[in-house]
Amino acid sequence: ANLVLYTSQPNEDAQATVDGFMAANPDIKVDWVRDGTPKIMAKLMAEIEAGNPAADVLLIADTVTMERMKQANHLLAYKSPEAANYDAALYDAEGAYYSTKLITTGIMYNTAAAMKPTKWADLAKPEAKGLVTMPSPLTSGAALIHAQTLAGVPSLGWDYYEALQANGAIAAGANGGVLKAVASGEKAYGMVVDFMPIREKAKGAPVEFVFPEEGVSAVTEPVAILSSSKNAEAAKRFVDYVLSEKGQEGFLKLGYIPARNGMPVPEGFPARDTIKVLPIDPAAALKATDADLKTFSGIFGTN
Amino acid sequence: MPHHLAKANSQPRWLFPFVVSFVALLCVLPLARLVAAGISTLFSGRALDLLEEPAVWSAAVNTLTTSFFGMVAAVAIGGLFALALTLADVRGKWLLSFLFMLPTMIPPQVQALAWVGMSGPSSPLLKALGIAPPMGSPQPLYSVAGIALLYGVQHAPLVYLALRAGLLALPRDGIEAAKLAGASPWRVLKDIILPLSLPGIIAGAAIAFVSGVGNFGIPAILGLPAQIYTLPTLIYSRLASFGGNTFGDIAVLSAMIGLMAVAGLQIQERALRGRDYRVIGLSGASATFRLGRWRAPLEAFLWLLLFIMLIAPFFALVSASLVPAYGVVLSLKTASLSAYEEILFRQTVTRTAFANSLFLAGTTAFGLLVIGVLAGYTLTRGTSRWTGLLSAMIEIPYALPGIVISVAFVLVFAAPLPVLGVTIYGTIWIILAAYFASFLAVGLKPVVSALRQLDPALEEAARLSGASFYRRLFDIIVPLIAPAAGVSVILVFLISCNELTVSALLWSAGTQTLGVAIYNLDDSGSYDLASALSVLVVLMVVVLMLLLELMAARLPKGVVPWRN
Amino acid sequence: MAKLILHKLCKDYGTGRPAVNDVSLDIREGGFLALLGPSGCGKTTVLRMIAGFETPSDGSILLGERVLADASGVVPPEKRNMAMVFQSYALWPHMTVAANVGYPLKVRGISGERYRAKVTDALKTVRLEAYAERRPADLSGGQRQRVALARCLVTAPDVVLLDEPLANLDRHLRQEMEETFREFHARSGATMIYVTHDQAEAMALATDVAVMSEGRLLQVASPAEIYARPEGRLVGGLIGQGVVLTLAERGADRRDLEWNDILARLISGQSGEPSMDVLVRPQDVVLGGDGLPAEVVGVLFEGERYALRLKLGDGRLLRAYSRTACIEGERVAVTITAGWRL
Amino acid sequence: MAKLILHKLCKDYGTGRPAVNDVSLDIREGGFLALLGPSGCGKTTVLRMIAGFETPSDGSILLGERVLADASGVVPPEKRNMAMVFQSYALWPHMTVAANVGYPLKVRGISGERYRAKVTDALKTVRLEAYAERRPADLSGGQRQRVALARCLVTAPDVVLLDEPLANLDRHLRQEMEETFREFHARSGATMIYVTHDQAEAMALATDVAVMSEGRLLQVASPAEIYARPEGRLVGGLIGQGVVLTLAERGADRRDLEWNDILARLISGQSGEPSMDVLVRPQDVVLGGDGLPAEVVGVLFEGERYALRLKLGDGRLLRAYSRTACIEGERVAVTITAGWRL
Ligand SMILES: Nc1ncnc2c1ncn2[C@@H]1O[C@H](COP(=O)(O)OP(=O)(O)OP(=O)(O)O)[C@@H](O)[C@H]1O
Ligand SMILES: Nc1ncnc2c1ncn2[C@@H]1O[C@H](COP(=O)(O)OP(=O)(O)OP(=O)(O)O)[C@@H](O)[C@H]1O
Ligand SMILES: [Mg+2]
Ligand SMILES: [Mg+2]
Repeated sequence: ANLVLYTSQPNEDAQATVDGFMAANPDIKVDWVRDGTPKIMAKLMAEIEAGNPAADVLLIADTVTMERMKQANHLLAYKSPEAANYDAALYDAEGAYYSTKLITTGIMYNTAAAMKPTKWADLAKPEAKGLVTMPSPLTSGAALIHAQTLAGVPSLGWDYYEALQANGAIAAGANGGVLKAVASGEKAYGMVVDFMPIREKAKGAPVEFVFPEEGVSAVTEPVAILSSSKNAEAAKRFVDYVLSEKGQEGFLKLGYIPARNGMPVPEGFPARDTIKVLPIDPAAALKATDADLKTFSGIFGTN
Repeated sequence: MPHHLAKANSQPRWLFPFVVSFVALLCVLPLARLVAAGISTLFSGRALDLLEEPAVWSAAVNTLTTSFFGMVAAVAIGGLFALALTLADVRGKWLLSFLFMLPTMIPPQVQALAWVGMSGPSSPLLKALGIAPPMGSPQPLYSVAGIALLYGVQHAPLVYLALRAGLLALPRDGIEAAKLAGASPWRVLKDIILPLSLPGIIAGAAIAFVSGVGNFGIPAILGLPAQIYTLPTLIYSRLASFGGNTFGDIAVLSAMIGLMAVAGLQIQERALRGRDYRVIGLSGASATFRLGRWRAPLEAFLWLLLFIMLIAPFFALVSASLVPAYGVVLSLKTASLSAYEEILFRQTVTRTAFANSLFLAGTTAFGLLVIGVLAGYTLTRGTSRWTGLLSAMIEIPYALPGIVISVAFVLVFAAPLPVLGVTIYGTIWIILAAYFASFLAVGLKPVVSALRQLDPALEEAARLSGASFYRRLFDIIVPLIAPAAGVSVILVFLISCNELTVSALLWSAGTQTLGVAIYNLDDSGSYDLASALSVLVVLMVVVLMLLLELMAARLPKGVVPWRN
Repeated sequence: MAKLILHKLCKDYGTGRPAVNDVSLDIREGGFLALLGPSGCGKTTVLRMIAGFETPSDGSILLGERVLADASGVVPPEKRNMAMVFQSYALWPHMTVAANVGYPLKVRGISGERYRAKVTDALKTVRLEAYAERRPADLSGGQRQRVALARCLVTAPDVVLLDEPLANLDRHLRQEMEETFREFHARSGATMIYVTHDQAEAMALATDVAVMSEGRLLQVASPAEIYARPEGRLVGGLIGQGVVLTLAERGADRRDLEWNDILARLISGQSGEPSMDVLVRPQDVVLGGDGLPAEVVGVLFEGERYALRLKLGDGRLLRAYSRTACIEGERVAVTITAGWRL
Repeated sequence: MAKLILHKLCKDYGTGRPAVNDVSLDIREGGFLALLGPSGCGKTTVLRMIAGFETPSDGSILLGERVLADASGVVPPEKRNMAMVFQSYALWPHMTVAANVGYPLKVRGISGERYRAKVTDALKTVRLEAYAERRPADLSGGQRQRVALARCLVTAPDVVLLDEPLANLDRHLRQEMEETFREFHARSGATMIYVTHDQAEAMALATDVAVMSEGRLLQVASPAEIYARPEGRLVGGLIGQGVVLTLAERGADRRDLEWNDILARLISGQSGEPSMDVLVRPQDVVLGGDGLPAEVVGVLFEGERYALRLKLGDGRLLRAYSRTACIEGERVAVTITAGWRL
């Protein structure tokens, strides 16, 4: 049977990744299914519940979700030889999942906006009153990790979110919605994942992206093998491939920051070492998820 | 020959069991499986916890209010169009009713975005008029009223279609008798036309209400910024944080939606109970009202509505497909057709998606016509006490958000089928099955209301002519309810053609649908491609409708809803 | 073809009053039964039970040996080989006139030349050849009724049910159609049941006449018999245009009364005496000569003659015919040549 | 109330043959016009134009000074204050019988006690008090027709249009309803137009009778006049049950012919001679005595009498009545007491 990949990467990216892998491993055929993280997870969980999961490999947004899968024993521990080239914080010590790239969340703004923000705190200033939008952690995995990350920064914390709320910021939908709101000029500022505004800017959209001074949060699009996989060997080769230099170059070409050490950054990004990535512990984050969501909802009045 | 004796039932013996098992297999079984999956939650304290969450209740209340007022708006708009285009001497009926089909074809999220764009700070229209609100000003559409309004816009064509068939069956002489009794056109409308077309109005209202209950795209875009959750968006956000309780949670939330649907059905039954709509001695002639000096204003109003509902969002869609990136102002310089090029010639998925969706929509539409006629016949002519339960079972899947249906279908069909040993999971057939379950209610409603209006003597005459059940079904019943059957086919086709949430979880490599393709493009930031594909879908529907127009002469009278 | 037997037939629509109540009736093979009765007495309901559209609440229907309906079940209408003209016509609005008429043939698998010939024939009998391609909605009331007629007679049914099939036709067509029924009946030997309000029609066509009232069957007899010897006040009042006089019984032993019998009882009635009902038909009330004096209280021109209402000295009303005009208030002398004790 | 004038009225449904063709007719204030004619001749169409449901293709309709319809436009039906019994009844299936009947009152703003009283009254006249809460679908054909009647008579319309209002009623109800019409007419003074196939009904009720055929108006006259002096073959054949004999003209100058005139022409007809049409009604054909020999070729029992068809020696057919039964094939002698030259 073909190797089945469930991924939340955008279409073209998923196709490129699969194409790259198949070129490197002509004996393996890959079927892939692409959808937003919540949907792909719903599908997978339903399959697991029905006792017949179709996926072999997962390549989805964040480590917190992977951690949850791991704790439910759905993931296969595999020690990839490529792990050596990665920062230990970027993969699970038991080998259940490996980060493949860095997708940071920073600030985008419409070029027509009066203020040019440089740090997170700027969004709480009076100039930005009523002009800020951000994705909701309830809809977007990246947004949840972002909130959990900023909440852990002493200078920001949940107080920062309270200040934003008081300043008329809204939290809704996913990153795409933020991009549209800012690009169309409905809002001036948004918290958003890096690659979207950078790509759009290149296409001529009136937007800018900044990596705020305090640092950015990152999701790392980890890859993992399902413990139920009947294609474990091929799956392992897939994991090795995405972690390999070749695979990482592929991500680079698509406009993502590779997770592997010693790789360059894509065009439009500042140098890798100038980007300050704020740390997060997946296991702790997972444990705190419910409480954090409650806190967030408490502040923004969502549920 | 005493063995010939049967109960005086006018239907073959297999019919009721067939309908019941169809409904049981496709509607009841998946939902039961979902409940079973969440059963531990249901019986642990978790269900109670869930019901104690104020968020759940406010979502339930929001769902009810938005769907209710959305239904009111849809009935108002759709009813106005149906009355004006079937009964009044409005000019340009053909074009008006042709175009009025199309708003359903614009995906809800696109419709919502277009409206936000139209009325927000970046609105080209408002900018041109110099009354665009400043950046960051509150968006009035981000409210319960806004959601309800868009439900109204999105679902008005459904009401129009459901009502139209009923209006066509109105007895002309009944209207004439009322006129001669001295009733002004307004009173005739109120006392005769509306009550007589009540089955159609209620069918349309029910479709509109239930569509609102299950809608995800509009509250996602208009509700979330204002922290207004409805049950579908709540379910969706629960799915986002997938945990051990998720199935239980969505089972509980789905049950709430199911209860709403059943309650709606009860109200509907109550409204229709004890009344008789059988048109005695159906004449086949239809009535018209001369509007006189009201005609021009009414026409202008209809066109204005159509402009707001269809033309403006469609232009938003077209312009989004022509600019290279979101937020770029469309001008001759920035416009490019590269998105179409990409979609048509480079993306192979487009072709697959068109083929899949056409296959799915066509098969569902015609399959459900057959089943809808059979089930409708059972429900209206049958004497069984179980018909009420049966129609509730049919109603619920349509009311549930597509994602719940698809989770339920994955639960049932992910494992190989017993006995056969093959699995339909991962093939197009599972999507088809889910469509059958989801849209049965839509296909059924117009047919049921048409059957309610039918004079039973017409069928009796056929029976006495010796026509067996199948004969009279084909020769008498189906042609007589042809307008409703046409409506049913077109409704189901339109809805399943750009359906998203059911197929979202059920598709796999090679079985993408148009809805999935558009969503995926949009979700991954290629708005231009998504818009281009949406435009192409609308154009495809227009082409299909024109083809239908060409065949219209060979179809029974009234089947094609934009012809009079 | 066989005898059609209704046995203790009842039908209750659940309105409290049964629409048909304990009707037992044998219609002999190839019989032509006219069913008479006031509006709402259950005639249509009886036909509908025979056709199989309604299940009897009680009783049974047999066609020869074959049970069509009883407590255990019913034969569905499509298996009964009957034909019917519906009171509301029940034409199919989506079919042309020709297709309406030809449908029973089509169902029986007749097609091609034979089909066309039969349809044309049927349309010719009802004088609608020119309307074959019209839709029912574009026809006049009488034309619709004729289409229903043609559809009913196009096949060879065992039983033909006619529910006021000529109500909307003019006299000429009516006569023609009566002729058609007679021929059809003679040719096909079908059992025919004919509901009508027109007694002349019923008498002229039927071999048997049944009279119903309020769901019950009152009398079944041949036309001449039922006209000459009606049983009971109800039938007597219903058949013909007569009036019913209440006269002293006083040992009358014959049912046929003559002028002397009547006269004797007319002039010397005492209250308290046992009385009897006597039916007097207008054609038996002769004006002129030396009869009883009476006053003309109503005159209706009927074309052929005048229908008079007369008041006798003691206030009793009579009906009579006159070839010449009378004026209201005129005084005349009347003789009653015959009466029938009910 | 005022005179109703139809002026050169035409209606073409686009079928090639006009349904109504150049009909001009004055109906005097408070007149009661019976409209007779074969099925499909355009009677309903005339009523529908008067009511305002159809726009005349040509011609105009006036009520007194008021133009109801002409080339420039039409007054909508709701402004005409007319009432109609539809041939198809046109009851509203979603309303009860009482609500159907009361609707014209409701529209006129009558409510409360007065409404109830009027509705109950109207239902009583048609003998449907007990059915007030039923739906039309649960009524018999005749009951439906009576609801339509009650609805028509419940208000005080200027013009009442009746399209075969009694076709489905039995003789007794019919007579009662005729009485009701007469009363209503006398009380309200409304102009009434009455379409019927029953000539006795038409003659008994109407002050004027109009005869139509194939869309054209053939003759308008009082009932007695039109019966006694019909104009032309068509009217002659339509009114009454007579037969039309073609006799040699041979210098006949009077239109009333007697036995001698007829006899002379009956026995010595030569082909080639100019001929005339003579209407002979069955009541003028007397059996017995020393008349011409004839053979009985048809006998129909009609209850009151037998309707005979007779064949004269030269093959001509006659109709006659007989109080006693005859047998087919019997030879009789006939005298024709009167004939009318058409
Ligand atoms: N809507 C229509 N379209 C075309 N032809 C019609 C229409 N309505 C009636 N006709 C034709 O017009 C002629 C007159 O019809 P109308 O209904 O006036 O007849 P009528 O005198 O009332 O007959 P009847 O006694 O049978 O009711 C008929 O030949 C009929 O076929
Ligand atoms: N569907 C029904 N539900 C309830 N009552 C009914 C129904 N159909 C008929 N009836 C009642 O049953 C009685 C008999 O009706 P039926 O139609 O048999 O009368 P009928 O003799 O045909 O009268 P008509 O001469 O007026 O057509 C009537 O009183 C009628 O009101
Ligand atoms: Mg009847
Ligand atoms: Mg007519």
